[in-house]
Amino acid sequence: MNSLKTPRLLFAAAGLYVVILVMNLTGLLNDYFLHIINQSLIYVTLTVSLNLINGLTGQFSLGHMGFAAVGAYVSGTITTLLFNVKPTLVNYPIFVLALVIGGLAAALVGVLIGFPSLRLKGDYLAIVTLGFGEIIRTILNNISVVGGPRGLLGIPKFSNFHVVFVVAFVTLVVVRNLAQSSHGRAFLAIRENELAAELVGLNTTRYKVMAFAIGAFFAGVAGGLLGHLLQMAHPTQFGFLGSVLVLIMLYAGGVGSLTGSVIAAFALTFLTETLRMVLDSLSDMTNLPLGDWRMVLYALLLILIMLFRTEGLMGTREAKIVVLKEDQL
Amino acid sequence: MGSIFNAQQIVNGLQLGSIYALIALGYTMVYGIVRLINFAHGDFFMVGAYAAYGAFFLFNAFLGGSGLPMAAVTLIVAMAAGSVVAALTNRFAYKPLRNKPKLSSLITAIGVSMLIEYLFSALPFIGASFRAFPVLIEQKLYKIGTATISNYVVIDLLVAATLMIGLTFLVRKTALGRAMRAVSQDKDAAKLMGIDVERVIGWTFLIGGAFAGAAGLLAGMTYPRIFPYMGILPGLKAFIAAVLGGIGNIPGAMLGAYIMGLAETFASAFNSLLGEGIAFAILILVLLVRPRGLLGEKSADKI
Amino acid sequence: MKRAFLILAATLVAFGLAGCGGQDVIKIGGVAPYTGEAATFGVSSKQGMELAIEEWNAAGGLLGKQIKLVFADDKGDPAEGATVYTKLIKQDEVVAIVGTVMSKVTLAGAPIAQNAGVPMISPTSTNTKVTEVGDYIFRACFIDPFQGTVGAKFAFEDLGARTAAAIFDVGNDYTKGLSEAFAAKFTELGGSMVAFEAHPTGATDFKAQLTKIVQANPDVLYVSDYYNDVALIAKQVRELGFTGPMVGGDGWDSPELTAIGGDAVENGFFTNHYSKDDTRPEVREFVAKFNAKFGAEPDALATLAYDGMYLMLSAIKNAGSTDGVAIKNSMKALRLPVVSGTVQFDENRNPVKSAVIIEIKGGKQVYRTTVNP
Amino acid sequence: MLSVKNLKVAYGQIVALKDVSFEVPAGKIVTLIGANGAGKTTTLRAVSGLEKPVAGSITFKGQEVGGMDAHKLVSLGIAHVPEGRKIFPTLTVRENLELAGWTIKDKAEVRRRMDEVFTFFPRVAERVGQLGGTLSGGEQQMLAVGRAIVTGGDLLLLDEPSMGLAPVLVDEIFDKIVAINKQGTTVLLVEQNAAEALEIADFAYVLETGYTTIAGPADQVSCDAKVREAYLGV
Amino acid sequence: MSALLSIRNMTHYFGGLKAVSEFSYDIPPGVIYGLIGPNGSGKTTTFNLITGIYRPTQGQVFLEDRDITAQKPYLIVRAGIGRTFQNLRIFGGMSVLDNIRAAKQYRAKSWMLSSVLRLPGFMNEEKRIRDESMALLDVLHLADRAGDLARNLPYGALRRLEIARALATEPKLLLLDEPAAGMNPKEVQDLMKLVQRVRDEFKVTVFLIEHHMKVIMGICEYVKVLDFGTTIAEGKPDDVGRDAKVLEAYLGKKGAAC
Repeated sequence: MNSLKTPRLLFAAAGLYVVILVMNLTGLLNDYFLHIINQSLIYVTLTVSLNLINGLTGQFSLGHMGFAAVGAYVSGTITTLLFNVKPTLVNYPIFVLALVIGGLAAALVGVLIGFPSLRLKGDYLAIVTLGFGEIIRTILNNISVVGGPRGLLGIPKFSNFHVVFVVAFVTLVVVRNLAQSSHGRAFLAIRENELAAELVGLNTTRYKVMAFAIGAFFAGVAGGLLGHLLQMAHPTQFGFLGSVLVLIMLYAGGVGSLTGSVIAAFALTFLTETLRMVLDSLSDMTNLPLGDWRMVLYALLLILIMLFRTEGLMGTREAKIVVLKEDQL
Repeated sequence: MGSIFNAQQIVNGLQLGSIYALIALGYTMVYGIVRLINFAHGDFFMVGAYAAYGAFFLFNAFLGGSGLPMAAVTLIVAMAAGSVVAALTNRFAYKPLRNKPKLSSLITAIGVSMLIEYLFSALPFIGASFRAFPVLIEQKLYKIGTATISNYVVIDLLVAATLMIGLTFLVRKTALGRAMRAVSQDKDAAKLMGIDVERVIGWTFLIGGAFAGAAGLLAGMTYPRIFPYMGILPGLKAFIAAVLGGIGNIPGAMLGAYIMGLAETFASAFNSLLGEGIAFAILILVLLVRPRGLLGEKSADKI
Repeated sequence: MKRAFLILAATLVAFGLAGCGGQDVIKIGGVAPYTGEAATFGVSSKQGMELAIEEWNAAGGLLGKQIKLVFADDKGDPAEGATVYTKLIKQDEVVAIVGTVMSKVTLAGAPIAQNAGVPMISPTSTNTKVTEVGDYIFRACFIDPFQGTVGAKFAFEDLGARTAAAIFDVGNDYTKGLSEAFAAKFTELGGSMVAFEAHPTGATDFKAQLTKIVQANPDVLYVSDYYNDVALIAKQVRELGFTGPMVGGDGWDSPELTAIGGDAVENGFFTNHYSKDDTRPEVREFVAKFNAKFGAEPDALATLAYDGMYLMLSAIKNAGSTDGVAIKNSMKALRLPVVSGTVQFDENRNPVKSAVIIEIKGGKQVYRTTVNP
Repeated sequence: MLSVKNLKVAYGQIVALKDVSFEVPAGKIVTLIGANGAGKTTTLRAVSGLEKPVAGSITFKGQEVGGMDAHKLVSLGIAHVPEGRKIFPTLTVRENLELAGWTIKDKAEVRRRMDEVFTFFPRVAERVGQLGGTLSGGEQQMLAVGRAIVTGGDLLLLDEPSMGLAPVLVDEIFDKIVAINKQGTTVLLVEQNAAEALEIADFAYVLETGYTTIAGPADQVSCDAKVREAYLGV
Repeated sequence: MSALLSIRNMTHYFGGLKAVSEFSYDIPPGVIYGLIGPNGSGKTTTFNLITGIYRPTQGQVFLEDRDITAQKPYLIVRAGIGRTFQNLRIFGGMSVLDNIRAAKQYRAKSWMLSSVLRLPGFMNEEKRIRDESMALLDVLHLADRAGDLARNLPYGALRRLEIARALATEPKLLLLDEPAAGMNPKEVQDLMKLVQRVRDEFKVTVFLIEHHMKVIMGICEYVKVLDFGTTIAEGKPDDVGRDAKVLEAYLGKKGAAC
């Protein structure tokens, strides 16, 4: 239990949490800023969980948002139903339980999607995961109990900075602890050379499916958080473009680097908003419709990152704080 | 209510498949030669449609006229526009990353796709709104048996077939085609034959872009509504078609595209609520049985 | 690390920068999808809002101050919608919001406005749930069931149809809602639905479904899509040999409908808020001004966004204050002739207004009849 | 004709060639021998432009060519038969040969050279319509050399032409190499089959893990005790 | 039967090409067994057939009389066969130590959850794996590079690392695919000693593919010579070294005479 003696990551996270909270309470950071932070944190959860599948285990997945959809719908349905029966039935423990159930449901789907990964590699796997994501969307569109194309509405608002922060932190710690353990080395070995991994006695099938299941679990929880933040879930939110955004964050941060995932989730979420503010201000000053060019700049910046920092912002490096020392093992 | 597999539905599926095929070919050629899923390829299709649109009004203003000659001129412009954008993309976004990990190019491709879409959407003279594509050729309908066929169907099928035959000829019979096949099989060996691999890659993008541009014109004519995001969905479908056929394989892309067109048509006719889902399910099943697509070859991994 | 700090600093400056701005203007938030696949609707909506504000500012502004539209792009995405609603309310401190277009996005934004006590009106979100979010939430359009019901009555009674088919976008609650309401009413009236087909969002080829529909040989086809899809559906269904009438909803209202659809949309009818032939001054002025400013006829989205803005500004004016509660109450009490009819809100903050049926004839929208709710 | 000095080549972090120097005089056969992984293939790849040297110089006909693109070196006169032959498997034998004439403007000249190949390797002529991938190992090797003949050039680089071939075929290939050399083409031969290579070479260099260690006339090298022990196992 | 590994009538086709043809042989426990033959003579294919990467067209493989033909590779490894590769297949993006630990993972008993929670049982096991791995690296002279990324190691060290990794799976039979490839004479000498030491210390049987005559002759107790998928000679190294067919196939006619 040495790790508990020097939980640097925990201290850092707690510090960040307190700083943000204090800044918000004293009005230094308004709720808009806090909202962007919440959103970033949900993306941290999504990106870190995708990192387990894609970055650490090397299984290219284009359907990560599909897992989030399952989580959002399952947990959202649970809380909404209870809420409709009697609002007081829903409290934080129930909400957390619903999130976990949503995550487990997503994990189950993750196992299903993990199986093709046994036979398919690279681009072929990507296309199948993409297909799965789209199938999930089609199914959601057709289940009227969860609103069909109207979306699942009236989800009680339970997500807030505290929950979102804790979930992002837990996801990071779990994936980090897993990555820096004997099991993590099995994931990495599969990424590095699947055949060799098999030939050091690793049941690669089991590990690949596990990677999908665990990654999907946290994506499902993230989806649940998003649903309880927006108070709704809609099939279109979880389509291909959503999955692509998470993938972009993963690669912009550096595949395999958890630090990179965290940084990129924040950086890209803030980038869209910063561009919005800057361009709006400039438009006001110049009277030109510069706001229209926001996403053009965003795309351009993304391309430039990939051209000039091909390995992503962090490459495969980790911040010291994320690395467990050998004696902490 | 007749069976879903009737003549009309087959015609519908073939028409859809023809447009997918033209896009899928570019995907597959580029993949075959640089192993890159060019996510921006669907946007070349969109650019082609807009170029044809612009060309029509430009030529109409200066020269007047419509009908076949005009259609031919716009076809050339659409193909040229698709080519140019594809070549520029290759030169400035993909070439610098050629020897870098493949997935960084993929993310760049996504960025390029976003850039083209948002750029078109932001440009004041293009804008995000739907535009009505002009009538290049008057529509005529022919009744054959129980099916109704419009001359657009005939044009779509013919143009697609002509281009596909042309491409097959180019790839099979010309020096450039030989070089393209050689480069896709072994870049080093191709270099040792004195082939400038980068130039061949450039040509591949040009040709792939031209095909997407042509598809853009056909789609504009057949479904006369264009907008900057029109390439996303057909691009995705065509990509899937290419994978279905075995990505990197030219006949495979054509086969995949027609299967995709027909599958979508029959699936929609069978149960329109689940139509898309069924098409994806078919794709997944096919890939599970044939992990490298229908005509894809198993690459012999040296161990 | 240094670089990260610089970036952070730049971000903070940017946020600070945008927060500044004098209090000599009244800020109204405007939200619509300006990029992304629904961008075309956002463009129209923004035009409508801009025109209304320009008119008011030219006429001396509001409460003695100029009005400033703080527009934000929601990309047609609920998450983005929640972000921009928060931004408008917390960062820009707007007094009211007009927006947004798609119900799914409005539903993510409305709770934020409700909690903050900022009144908002959605021009075009037809989902019944939108205004159920709370008493600060209004809308300027019909709710889903109404138009479908009116369409069915018209098809059964005026067109004499006894069999009908419907096609809708499986991923769009507006079109699905209209079609379902149509089907329900049409069957209730004694007609029968011979086909009820869906198509995926963003499809361009509808022939598989339309072939099925044509083979079922309905008297009338109900097409609840937006104009761009309607035009393509019309072209394709005519190509497949269907000659009967088509009926739809206010999504049809756009000059592009006939531009794209050509002859195919003839013998088409749709329910709308008003007719451009209407001689009411609100309509005549609006159409003329819109044409002058943007060089095109307004579509339904532009009209409703214009009306939404107009209603909101009028409510603020009547309230004589920018206080949320006052505006909300003033809004509830409003009874105002605007372009889409004389609007008055019911207890659910939905507008009570009559619908008109428009016919497409000779490439023009022609007034056919008025249906009261 | 070719002079390589202090050549250093690295694949990412791994340095494959540390310090390689050798000379190939015009008209001669020079062989580089060494174990698997010694850097023989990398040396040839650097000479033909497939790898960019980190340091050192490669001069061909008095011109510095280190780092030049491979396709340009073909026009300058370097023909490289790569390891494993690298026949284009889905191209026919004819197409494989036609491709080799890529840099030659005069197509009649290409046909002339192809005929030359057909007379030189009658087996290749028999297989002209077949796909490259369906040829046997020996036939592929002949085709690969045939392609180099069509490419033309004054310097022929051969990478393990004997690999995987039956002894009879090995002899045949080596005879052909000698014949090509007799017609005036300089040959740089890389072989694991040191015995055969030393048999036909004029000069030999021994490559050990990225360094050229032993050099000299082939018969001298082949009688070097260390070489015999290390590579011939006797 | 006393053989550790028995191969019975093994035949394998690639497309139409016969890569391995009706092999049958036994490897007794404790020996260093060598398989030589020119490139392309089917040596690596044999290894791939033994380790379950390829499914033989015909024939069987027994490990200690247990039929392991065409089992999943990881099960074959668990049954007691470890191997190295001709073209190195190192986990390049992982540290040297992690390469070894990954190979020890399949024997670990901790659940994923206990590794996430870092429970004492997991920590103890991690420590044990780490200690064992370090000990192994020590034997292979790699301990000082334990923390380095494997891909940054020099070539000779990578070869050793792969052997270490194979040993980490605690095999009864160790398959070495051209371990001396790319090594200089000094390294080859060291390797030969290493292989013998490994056999003695780890009590493994070694089955070795080599190109290098010297390695085969120097350390193998039994040699089998392949050419074009068939065996042309076998026996004690000295006998094989004098076999005319071997000299011709392997050294060439003239080479034999020099």
